[in-house]
Amino acid sequence: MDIPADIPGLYNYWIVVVLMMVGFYVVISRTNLVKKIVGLNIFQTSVFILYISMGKVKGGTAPILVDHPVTYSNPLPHVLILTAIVVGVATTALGAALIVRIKEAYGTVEEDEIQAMEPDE
Amino acid sequence: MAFGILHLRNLFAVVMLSGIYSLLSAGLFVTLDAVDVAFTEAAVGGGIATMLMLAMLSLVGDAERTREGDFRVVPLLLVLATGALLLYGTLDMPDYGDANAPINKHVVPRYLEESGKEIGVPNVVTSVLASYRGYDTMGELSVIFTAGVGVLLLIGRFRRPGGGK
Amino acid sequence: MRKHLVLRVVSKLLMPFILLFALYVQFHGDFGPGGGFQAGVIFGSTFILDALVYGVETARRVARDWVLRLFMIAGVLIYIGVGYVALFLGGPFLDYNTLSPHDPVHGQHLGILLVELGVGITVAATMVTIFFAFASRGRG
Amino acid sequence: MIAHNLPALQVVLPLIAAPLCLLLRGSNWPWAFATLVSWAAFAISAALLSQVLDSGTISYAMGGWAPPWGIEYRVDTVNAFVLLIVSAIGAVVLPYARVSVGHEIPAERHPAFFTALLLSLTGLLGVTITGDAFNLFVFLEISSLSSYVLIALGRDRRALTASLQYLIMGTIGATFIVIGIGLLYMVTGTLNMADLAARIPAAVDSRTLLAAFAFLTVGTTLKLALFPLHSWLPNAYAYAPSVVTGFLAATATKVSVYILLRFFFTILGTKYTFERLTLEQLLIPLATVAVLVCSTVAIYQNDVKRMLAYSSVAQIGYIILGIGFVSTTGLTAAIVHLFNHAVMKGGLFLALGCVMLRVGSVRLDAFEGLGRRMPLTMFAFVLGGLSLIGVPLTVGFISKWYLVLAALEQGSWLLAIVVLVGSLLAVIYIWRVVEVAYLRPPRADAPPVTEAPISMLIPTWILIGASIYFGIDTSLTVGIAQRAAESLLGGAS
Repeated sequence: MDIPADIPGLYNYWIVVVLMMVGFYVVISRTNLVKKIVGLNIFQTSVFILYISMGKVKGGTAPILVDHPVTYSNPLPHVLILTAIVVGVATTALGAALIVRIKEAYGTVEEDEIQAMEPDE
Repeated sequence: MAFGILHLRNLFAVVMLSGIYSLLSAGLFVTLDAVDVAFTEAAVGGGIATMLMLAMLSLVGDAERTREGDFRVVPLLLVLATGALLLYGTLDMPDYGDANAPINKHVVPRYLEESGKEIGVPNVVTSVLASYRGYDTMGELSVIFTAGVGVLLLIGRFRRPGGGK
Repeated sequence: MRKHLVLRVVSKLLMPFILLFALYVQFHGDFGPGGGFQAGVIFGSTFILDALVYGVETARRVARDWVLRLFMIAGVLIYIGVGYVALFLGGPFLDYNTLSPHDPVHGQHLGILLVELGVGITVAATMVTIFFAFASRGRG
Repeated sequence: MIAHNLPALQVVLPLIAAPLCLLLRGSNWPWAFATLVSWAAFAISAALLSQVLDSGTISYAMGGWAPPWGIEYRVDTVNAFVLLIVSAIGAVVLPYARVSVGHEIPAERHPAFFTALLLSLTGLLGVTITGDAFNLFVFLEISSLSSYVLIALGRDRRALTASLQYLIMGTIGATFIVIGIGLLYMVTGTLNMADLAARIPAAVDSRTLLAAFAFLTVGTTLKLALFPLHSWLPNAYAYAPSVVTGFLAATATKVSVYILLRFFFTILGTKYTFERLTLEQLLIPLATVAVLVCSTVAIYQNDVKRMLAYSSVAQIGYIILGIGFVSTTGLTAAIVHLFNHAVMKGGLFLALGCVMLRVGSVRLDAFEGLGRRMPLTMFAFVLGGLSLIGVPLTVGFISKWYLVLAALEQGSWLLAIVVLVGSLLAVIYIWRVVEVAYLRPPRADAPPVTEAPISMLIPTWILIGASIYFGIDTSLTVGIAQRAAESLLGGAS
């Protein structure tokens, strides 16, 4: 495998990385639990874009077979991401349910306020 | 878009923006030839997830408390380190769209060439999803089922046993 | 929402079409984009729309809790069941070729169809269940 | 036919049982059904282990598609042993669950509770048995999602925040693992583990591989709560229902350790992980700090469940230390400690569950005078504690013995001393409980307390008994661990 001489060939990945890091930052820096979940969503969606970018083939078309030979993009990442999207929404649903319960129990969804209410052992 | 989420305090707007973010990425998926994924992302990320978040917001209120000194150094450094690592990793990645990248050379050709004969379904994504890697999809379904059971356990309504059907 | 006549009429008109589209997506997944998962989401969204327009309690009368739970379970059982059937027919788990011993391609078709059906059913039921759980919370 | 399909049945039996369990009514039926299934899973894993020991690695192609196109289940000595640990703990914990869950969870939620427990078992077994990197992620999520739910069901409201914190950390960990798997896929074009292992040597110079490696490392260490990333674990274990703590403490982190072993040794290979990147130079210091710091923190806890949770983080330190030695002895110590820690910690948490049932609290002052009033429970706790310390004739001693041997093999006196200091710290925190339970009289106003019911005592004593038995007769566990260690080191080239 050669080291690519043309950096522009990678720009797509770089954008993804930036998006991913914004999501990640939201997750670990915010104290509002709702925002944390949203950040998690962005983080995951960006990972999806990373996977799908991998599978793109220049000049390719969607991997639905037709009679005349053409180039297809790689279907395997698509399959993986379909699965991952579902996993992501499942996690979101659970997180949201937990937040609702937390709000009911504490009256707030701010992490630091909750911590102030529960003096640690 | 994503930066907006970082700064907005109104959670309603944040959730809407993240929904739009999902829809935009769905558009991106179409340009990347991943029509199936785009369809799902639009329906799930833009639709269901947003709706769930809104339903949740209606229960927990939508204002994030403003606070001074919002800028945090440690998480930022952590994020920058992770990002730098990923960028470093991208340096040896095959070029975007390169048909000769290992991922397009090893396992996948069999799917593209044989699935027409072995499975007879034109949409390769469907045949990989439901047959070659059908077991993954079963796991995925179980994840959804787990989430359903979990949400029921956490916030669902249960009738007392003996209280009829 | 009782006052919004336009909303009620429009949603009533839309619902059959959404359902129809869901079915199309469900069974057309072999040829174009789509499949059980997407169809399930769309199918589920009809009920969610119903709940949004007419209120959750009305929608819950249409889709009873225990019916939803039953469907949630049924979908998973269909998928895993196909796997077990393949097992009993002598193949490895989930081997659709065994479903139709003389014509493997036909077996594959059948397997994919059933499996996608299972996915669709569970996804739709789960989505609606989750939404109802959220929407009814705080209303007693 | 059944013998042939054991690898699939190991996972799909509890998987199909989960939705069926939700159909059952009342609380005794779901419990009985789940218990039966867990015993069946245990029988299957025992059969698998003996098959593997007799005839070597088993490969099973899901859907009849040959790997790397389809998903493969691959059972070798290492994961057969982990499967046995997980299913054995499941089989012991479930009988215990009837009374304990009846006490801690509202009755109308029992079917769903046992469904979630079965799903968690399925997920853990699925992660362990699979030979496909992405399939691993899917089953990891089944087990994680169900454990978030199970933890949140604790009666204290802090269980909710603990669960959400675990959810966020766990999802970050899982997403990191997905990124890592994606990058591996990018470099090699395959997701099958054996195929990956064969194709990675061609790409060792790739910077993408390095990034993949880093993400996998961070992701798995988050999941297994290695020292700086352990913050979710103590709360999660402390506030979860007793049964859940017993089950997860004994299994979940063990499976994460297995993921680490699988990625480092089988997929990336010892040459890459340890010779080229010298990961041990990172693992050993972290493990040392984990042992020392978390054992010390454990001493200052007033909630005994939390104390044991911190002790778990320290024990994970021992396991990682064993891995860090990258020698047969070190790995043997790590793998045998997977088993040993599972039985003793499981036993200890179950004993705490008995106290919770009768006294209603596991804070330290609730233990006053319990030595007389719940003699069997407390005696089990003492034996488990001795094992945690590493007293001879217990399993804890065996693990530490091999760890010290491995340290000395490499001429590292310092690390051998760390292991001993860790034991001394364990003496202190166990003694605090013993002192309160045996030497202090019960408070005058304390309500009368009786011994825990027999259905909870028996599982507790099975685990505690195992931690004594396998401390005396080590041929089985150490033998298997040694073979597993050799296969990990030998299989990677």
